[in-house]
Amino acid sequence: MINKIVNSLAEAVAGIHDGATVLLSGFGGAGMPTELIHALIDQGARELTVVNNNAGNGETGLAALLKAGRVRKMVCSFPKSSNSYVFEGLYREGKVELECVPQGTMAERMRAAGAGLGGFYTPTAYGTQLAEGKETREINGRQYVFELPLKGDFALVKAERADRWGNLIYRKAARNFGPVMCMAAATTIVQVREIVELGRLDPESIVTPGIFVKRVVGVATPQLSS
Amino acid sequence: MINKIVNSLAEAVAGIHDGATVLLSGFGGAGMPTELIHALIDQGARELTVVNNNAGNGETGLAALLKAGRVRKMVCSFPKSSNSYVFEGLYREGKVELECVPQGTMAERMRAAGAGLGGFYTPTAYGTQLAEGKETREINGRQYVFELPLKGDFALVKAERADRWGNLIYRKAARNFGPVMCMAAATTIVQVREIVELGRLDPESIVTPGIFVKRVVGVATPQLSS
Amino acid sequence: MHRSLTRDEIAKRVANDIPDGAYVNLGIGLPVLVANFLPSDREVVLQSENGILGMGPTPPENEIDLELVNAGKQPVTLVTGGAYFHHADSFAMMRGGHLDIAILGGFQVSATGDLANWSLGKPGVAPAVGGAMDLAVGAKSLFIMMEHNMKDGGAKIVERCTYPLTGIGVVTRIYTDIAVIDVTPQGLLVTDWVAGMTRETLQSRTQAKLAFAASPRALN
Amino acid sequence: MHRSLTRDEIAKRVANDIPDGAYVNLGIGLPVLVANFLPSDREVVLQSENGILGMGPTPPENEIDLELVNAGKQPVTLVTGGAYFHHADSFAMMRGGHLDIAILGGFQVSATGDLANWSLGKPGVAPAVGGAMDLAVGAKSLFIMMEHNMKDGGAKIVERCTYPLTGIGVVTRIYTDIAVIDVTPQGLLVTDWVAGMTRETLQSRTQAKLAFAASPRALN
Repeated sequence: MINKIVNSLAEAVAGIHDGATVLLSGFGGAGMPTELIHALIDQGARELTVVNNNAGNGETGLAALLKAGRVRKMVCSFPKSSNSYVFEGLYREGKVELECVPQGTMAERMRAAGAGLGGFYTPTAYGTQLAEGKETREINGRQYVFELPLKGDFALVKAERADRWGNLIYRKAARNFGPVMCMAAATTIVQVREIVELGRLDPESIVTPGIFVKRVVGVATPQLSS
Repeated sequence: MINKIVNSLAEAVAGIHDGATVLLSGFGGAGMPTELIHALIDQGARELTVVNNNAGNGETGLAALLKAGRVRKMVCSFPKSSNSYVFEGLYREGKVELECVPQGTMAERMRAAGAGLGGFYTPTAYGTQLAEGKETREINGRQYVFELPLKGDFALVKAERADRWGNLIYRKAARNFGPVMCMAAATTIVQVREIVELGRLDPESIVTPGIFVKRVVGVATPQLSS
Repeated sequence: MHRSLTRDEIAKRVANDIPDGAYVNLGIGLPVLVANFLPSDREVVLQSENGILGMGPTPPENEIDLELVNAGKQPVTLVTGGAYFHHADSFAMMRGGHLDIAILGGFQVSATGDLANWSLGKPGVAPAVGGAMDLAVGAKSLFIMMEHNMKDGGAKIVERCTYPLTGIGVVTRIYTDIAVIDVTPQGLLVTDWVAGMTRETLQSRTQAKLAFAASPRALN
Repeated sequence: MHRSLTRDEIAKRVANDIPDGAYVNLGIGLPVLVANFLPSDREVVLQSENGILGMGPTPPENEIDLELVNAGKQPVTLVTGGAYFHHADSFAMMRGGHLDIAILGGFQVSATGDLANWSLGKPGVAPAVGGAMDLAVGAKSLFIMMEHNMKDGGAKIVERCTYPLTGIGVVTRIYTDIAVIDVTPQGLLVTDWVAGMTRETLQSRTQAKLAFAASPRALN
């Protein structure tokens, strides 16, 4: 019998190794897996490469992971927010590396990883600083930049509802990076507000089929962090 | 006011020009836009390049379009079926050209067109006849084939339900190529079993947002062809 | 003497140029104001990069949902007919040319439509681009809304951008507090300007060379 | 003397090798039979290339739905927990290494795991590949089910394929009517064979060189 439900956050994040690449869903606060991130802090993995659209805010969630000194490198499109002082401080002191990737390229690189592609050409960032040193190519008269897949060892994702097969639905704009990150990681770990019986999710409306999910943990009243 | 609903099949297929590339949804019979194809036959466009997973069956739908001599070239993954004699006869006589594309590469090439990518590397077909003459590249120790986007001038798609903005949902495995074809064509034309009031489709469950759709026509009891 | 448009007046003018049925993405900052001035007899569908098509106005305080925010992470709503989707689909929509118009703020626009709007190139500051480069290359038309000049009076419409680029040759039209300028293959063409301004004054406030439409419209 | 397994017996053996919880794609032809023999105490999730995860058995005649078909366009059902998705997502699933096992028929398999199963290379016949090449490169394990020999007795397990290739070095294991053979970096390794067959007979029916496990299991 397939049962991806685990009983604790600790069990959910077990096995995340030092040096792992960890994809974190969320756009600002919407879709941030706060409890999984805090469990990861307790779990203790170090030297992480973390992929998230932003670079934390305040001192909970991703900012707490950064503050705890667990992150060697951030991959994000917009490491600025109203209170991103934890990241900014570490960045100024040279304690965390940053790879700034245009947001659509970041999403597409993860999709490419999930879809088994070797790379792709995008027009985004051609001729800009963010494409410096990258291979370019003219295709049908337009200039493109070559981008490689961005694969995670783990993904920590927040969704709304799951069943024991790991089928997921999301809620409103909290969907954002969740579905591509589920595809792009070797081990995808999901926190959901509600776990439902198999068959309760409409097969026409499942956004992430269970094949992309390894572990599910219920967090009924998640905390907001961004 | 946005109103993409047109009142007749003739209006739906108006403007398809000779020499156009036309994407046809469907996998066998499931998702085939039979009535739109028959309207295209009546409309009269010639020298078409048609993209469909298969190459018609019996003498209705795509087979009828082929039989009417309107197709210069088929792009498909599997131009064989129990009764694909119309295509086979034309192919033997050299009256229709065939580009055989692995099914996943075909879907991905259309997605790339819809997503504005210049091309991508896929491991599929590396070292086979279907990659002969194509650029290859080793990426992280694996061999890939370079593929270009596949863009349609028009897509004829069958879906289940639409609203006046062109938001779509599909039904069961009739979804197949519909969503990627909607993205990949300059003008996407959709036949649906049912047209509903704006707001009746669940925003969490819309599969194709209306931005990818130009015209919608209702066909309450579609005919099966494949 | 001439007067300059307020930020709201620029937004209103841009809003008036958006046709019924257009799919539009409004960037963070000045462009967001455009939503307040869309004529009520037009249906304009707003896209938000974080997976929303059919974005509606700010909700009342008691209806705020932190899982329904815009690109600037501010609470918004969904209009009737709207839809949610994931990030890869959202940027496919942007990059794939499906948006009719993207409207962004700008630091500089060049005579050939290059845009600089994401970085001042200050050393030591972490680069942060968000979705700006994807929008710049993707939309069918790219409108830039900005003050015509920097606070110190320096030109923002220039022969060549000196700030780090967002995209090359991507700008369609520039809306400022004193003029509307089309980027054409022949260069920059002023189509509208505020009453009472001379060509010389407008050119003097613009580093790039301007051409003028035969009969420029009044901007107000 | 030895006997050969029937098609159903091959399918039953393959089914027994599929672990609980596996995500599996069954190719057209012989592999489809595997679905009939999956042990009832295991949950195995079947994927169909046309956008189904959790494909169930053929429905009774009065419940046939022509919008719910498998890769061979035959009517199927959806099991509890199943989901529908579009073609790009379906092939992302296949190509991206998310399937545990793909099971395909074969014309030829080489000593190094090359597969030929889509074309006999006859001139004048339209090429038709379907999803075979995507499955061949994508799944974590690729099982080939086929008769050990051609009808005329010719070998199908060969040093090098002579038919057009489906994929290079892609096959994990071969199931035939007389043996189960692993493709290993050292070459082909027989792990199971039918009782009463000698190594010499098995080798004589196989063009590629075979090695034998220390104690091969009985295949029945």
